[in-house]
Amino acid sequence: MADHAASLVREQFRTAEQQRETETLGMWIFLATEVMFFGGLFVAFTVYRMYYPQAFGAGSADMNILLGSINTVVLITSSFTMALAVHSAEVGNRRLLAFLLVATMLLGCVFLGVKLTEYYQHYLDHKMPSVWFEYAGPNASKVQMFFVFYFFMTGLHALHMVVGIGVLLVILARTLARSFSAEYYTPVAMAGLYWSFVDIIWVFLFALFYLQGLHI
Amino acid sequence: MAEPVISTRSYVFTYLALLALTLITTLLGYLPLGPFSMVVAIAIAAVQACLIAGFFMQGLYEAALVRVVAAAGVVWFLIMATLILTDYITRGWLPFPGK
Amino acid sequence: MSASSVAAEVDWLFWVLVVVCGTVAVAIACVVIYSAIHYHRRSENELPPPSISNSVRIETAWTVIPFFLFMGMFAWGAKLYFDIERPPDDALEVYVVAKQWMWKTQQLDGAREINQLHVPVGRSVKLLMTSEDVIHSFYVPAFRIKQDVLPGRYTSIWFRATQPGKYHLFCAEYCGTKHSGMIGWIYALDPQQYQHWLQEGAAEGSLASSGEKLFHQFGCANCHHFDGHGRCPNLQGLYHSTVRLAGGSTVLADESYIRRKLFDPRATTVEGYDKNTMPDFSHQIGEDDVIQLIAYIRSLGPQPGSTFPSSPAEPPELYGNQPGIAYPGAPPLQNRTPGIR
Amino acid sequence: MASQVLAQTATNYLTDKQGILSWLLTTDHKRIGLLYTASITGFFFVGGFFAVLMRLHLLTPRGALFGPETYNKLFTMHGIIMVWFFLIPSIPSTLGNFLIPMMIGAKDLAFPKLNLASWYVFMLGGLVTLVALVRGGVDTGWTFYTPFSTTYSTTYVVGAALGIFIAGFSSIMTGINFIATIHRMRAPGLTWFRLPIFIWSHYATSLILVLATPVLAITLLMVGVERIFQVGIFDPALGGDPVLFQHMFWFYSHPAVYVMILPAMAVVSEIIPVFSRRPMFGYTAVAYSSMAIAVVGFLVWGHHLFVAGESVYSALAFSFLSYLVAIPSAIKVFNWTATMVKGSISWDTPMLYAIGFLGLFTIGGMTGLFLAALGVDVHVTDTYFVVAHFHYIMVGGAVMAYLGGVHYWWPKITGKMYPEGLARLSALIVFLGFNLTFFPQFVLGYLGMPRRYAAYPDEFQFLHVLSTAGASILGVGYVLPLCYLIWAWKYGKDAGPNPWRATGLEWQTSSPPPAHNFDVTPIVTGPAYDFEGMKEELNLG
Repeated sequence: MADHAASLVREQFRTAEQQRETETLGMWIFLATEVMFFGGLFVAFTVYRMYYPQAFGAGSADMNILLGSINTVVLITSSFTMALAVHSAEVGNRRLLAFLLVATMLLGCVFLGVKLTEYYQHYLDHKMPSVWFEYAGPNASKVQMFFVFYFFMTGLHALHMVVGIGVLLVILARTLARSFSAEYYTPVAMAGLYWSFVDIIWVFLFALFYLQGLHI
Repeated sequence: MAEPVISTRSYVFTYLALLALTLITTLLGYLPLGPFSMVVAIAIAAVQACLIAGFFMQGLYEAALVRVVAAAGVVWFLIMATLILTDYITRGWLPFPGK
Repeated sequence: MSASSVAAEVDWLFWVLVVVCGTVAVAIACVVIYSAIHYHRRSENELPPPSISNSVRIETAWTVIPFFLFMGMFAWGAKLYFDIERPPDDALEVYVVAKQWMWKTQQLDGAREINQLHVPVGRSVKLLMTSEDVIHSFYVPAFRIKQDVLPGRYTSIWFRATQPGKYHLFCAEYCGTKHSGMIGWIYALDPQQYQHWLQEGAAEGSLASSGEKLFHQFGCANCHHFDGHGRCPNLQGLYHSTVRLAGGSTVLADESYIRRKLFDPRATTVEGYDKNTMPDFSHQIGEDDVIQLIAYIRSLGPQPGSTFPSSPAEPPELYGNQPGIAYPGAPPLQNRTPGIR
Repeated sequence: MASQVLAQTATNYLTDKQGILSWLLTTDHKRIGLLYTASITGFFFVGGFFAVLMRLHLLTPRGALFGPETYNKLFTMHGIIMVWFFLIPSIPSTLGNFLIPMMIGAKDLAFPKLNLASWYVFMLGGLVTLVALVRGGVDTGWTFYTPFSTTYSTTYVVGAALGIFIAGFSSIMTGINFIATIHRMRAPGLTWFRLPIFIWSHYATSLILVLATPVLAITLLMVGVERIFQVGIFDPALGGDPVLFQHMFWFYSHPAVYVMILPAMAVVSEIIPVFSRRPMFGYTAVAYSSMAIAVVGFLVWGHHLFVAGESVYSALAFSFLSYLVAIPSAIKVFNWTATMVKGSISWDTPMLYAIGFLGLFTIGGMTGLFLAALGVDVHVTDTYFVVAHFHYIMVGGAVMAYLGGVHYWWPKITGKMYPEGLARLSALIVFLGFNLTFFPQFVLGYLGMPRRYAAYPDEFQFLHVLSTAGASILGVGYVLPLCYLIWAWKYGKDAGPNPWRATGLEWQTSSPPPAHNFDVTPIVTGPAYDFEGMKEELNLG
């Protein structure tokens, strides 16, 4: 078993522990860059939200809170299953790991399905900027701007979800190929970090887009 | 084989807390809090984010350096947000168009 | 002799900076060149005797001394900036509309010019500027002033020419193909010559009279009656008054506000009036027209300090709490408390 | 510094494996460094060619060669290529890539495959940008200001922005790699305060790459979305604010200047102690000042917006912060100077470049103080004064240091010495040509010549002619090293492991180094720039 672990230490590292710590650190730095990536959009959104509170409130009132909160629960659940997947990798339970990875991916697909349903509903409501946008009330161009940010940010988030599902597919394949053990499961942990991070982004998107128009 | 740092129980509690917070923030959204509705929603989202990062992502159990990295991401985002918003908030403090 | 009231001080600061920085730079250069020559390596095996390579005292000195020097530069630069940015109250007002690739200037008394501007020497001139397309920048090197001209909002800058003459006007923000052709002249004339020049140009009619024509042409007069009985507010006395909006907040009726009412009328609603009455003119009206209409509304009687339509008077400083001027159509922030500046 | 000197091994990283695939699929940081070197050299001469055309065009007031459309595309493409495809990757991706693992006693970077991927991503970004260029070019200026870029320009804005967007990921990959490597891969005994300043500066650089580049990516993405879908994000006609774009753009692009200059400072901090045979004066202060520049450098971007329509109070804050960031730069200059005093100073080419850097960077930095002074900035911003200022930093600073570094480490990289006389001559030519090119531009700016003008009033012609004359000299100064360095690789004298008698782990191994840098992991017992060991060596000799 020890030989197996040693063979998994790449040549630039001295020990398996050094390798694991370095890879974890690299992943967290990457997530920090993602914070700044989404951060730019959050700042722009905040500036316009500050200037056009009524218009952005009016746009928010068009959100489907039921689907939005269902999606939040779905994504939090997927994060939970992902965390358990990492846990089962830690204890070396390969069957449970595979099962939880599949569950996580399925929840991710449910999320994307619900999201697409919402997009389709917005399309039918003529609330899709540049494709079909009509708004009769005041401040139409600012309401449109709300929807530009809505589609931009949730779209970018959905893209991250798609990438995440792709990553999990690879992890699943490697799990089934018996690549991971209690000694070496760093890729599972890395995928888990990414997946949970995407969940964090959604929690904020939910707060920004869905919750601001409920009392209007 | 190292013992996992976080027990399944902790994961379950974290999960339940996250679900509870989602319910609370949704219900609070119906209250007419004015400008505070955004503040409350973001504050609850931040708590949720901390729970996910701390437990699901094991951030609380990693080396201090990892926590510094995570904090740096947030701090730099706040730098950007604060200094940009400073411009927008102080516009018009001088009574001449465009100042 | 400098060409504008601020130019002399800008040059002063500039040359003081040249002297201060130059002295330090020359000192560094001397030390480097002296060391390079005097301590030049004589043989390949030479190794200098160890000497101090660390001194908290020295490090502190060359951290703290530059800091105070820099703070001096900062303070002087900032003071000057406020002088450049804050126009005096008695300034002659000129409207500037920039478009690819020309400058259109209009004075209240009528003269409308392309790529040139005639101003009297010794009188402060305040420019209120906007762009019809991309960002431009109004730059008169001899006056040491520059201000970007943005689409969708007004920006302002001022100067007081001190020497008669002909000065370059440049566009300093890259604006497309003929950016380098977007240049013109500022003519600073003796007051008498300026009066003479004004009379020559007066045939065009004042800006306000053009605005009055537009006021009728666009049908504004159908609703905005001057007896106060129209469906819309009486615009007499509007300019620079404080307007009470539906919802309880207030806004100063300056150029930005009037422009916003034309381009995005539903962003704000005057208290007691229907928000859907005012049509949106954004697709029918150019920035030139807006300026003429503003001039007309001004001519109806500026009454600083009065409140519009009618309520307890509030001082115009309240304007300072309106961030909305940053945007066309930006509504004021809801119920902001005054006094946080 | 290190406890042992390695025996010469039979093969080195250049001869270890043969064939084109062994280069294209390499994960060796040294080979990837060379791949980057070849790429950015290509981009440098493409960008330089545009610069030459611009300078020739500006010989006459009406413009000698092109219409304004072409001129606008030239300065845009010059800026885009020089900033994103030469200056940003220049020192970190070439010398940094080559040296960081060697300086910290590691076999490679933490993520070698990511390193290779970053080169491919960089090349893809460059390719996309070049395609946009060949298909008709871009005329927005490298700053992509809205609404011109989103609504009014009719050129290939999206293509160029996409290329930069892609190349940005290579910056991020490099940054992540460096940070993880410097934290986790140091040799036993190599504590933070035993690290060469080169490592400190590259750590600071990586911090900026990682935290700023994503903001550029998202900003360009927003421009792309606004342009493709014609929706409102920055467009004032749809409620947007073009100044917000400028904030977000400069949140990246101002720190990006420090991405260019911090590695240059890194190189100079290695050269000056070695060629003065003195430990770095004020090592701790210099190390911390790198970090201070990286952090405070994030707080000053608003000084690009003093006349752009930001609030006066915001301008006030940014002016103050801009003065703060000047302090650590000043500390570095003073410490470099103090290092030279009472040293044993050689006049070898790397030192000549370092001294040139010192002078030009000082001028560039000090003119930054002019631009940070609000009242003066109003006059000189968006004029040739700014053009001269940032060229003193980026060309006078970063490129001089890059050339100095290339000469300094060329014996290590190739195992061969370059011709010293020719190299000194070209260093002199670069210095003189540079000053003749750009010093007149300070004067032009003060006199009011706006930048990005395809034609200009007659009274500016004399200074423009001087500048063009300087540019032709500068061009010669850049072509010469290209020729003799390549020549030296084949025909130069063998350099030996440590021709400069330098300290530092990279000199403890053979030249060129073996594929894994060190046969035995070195153990570090003393501080950087320790010349005491040389004394024993000399006594023995």
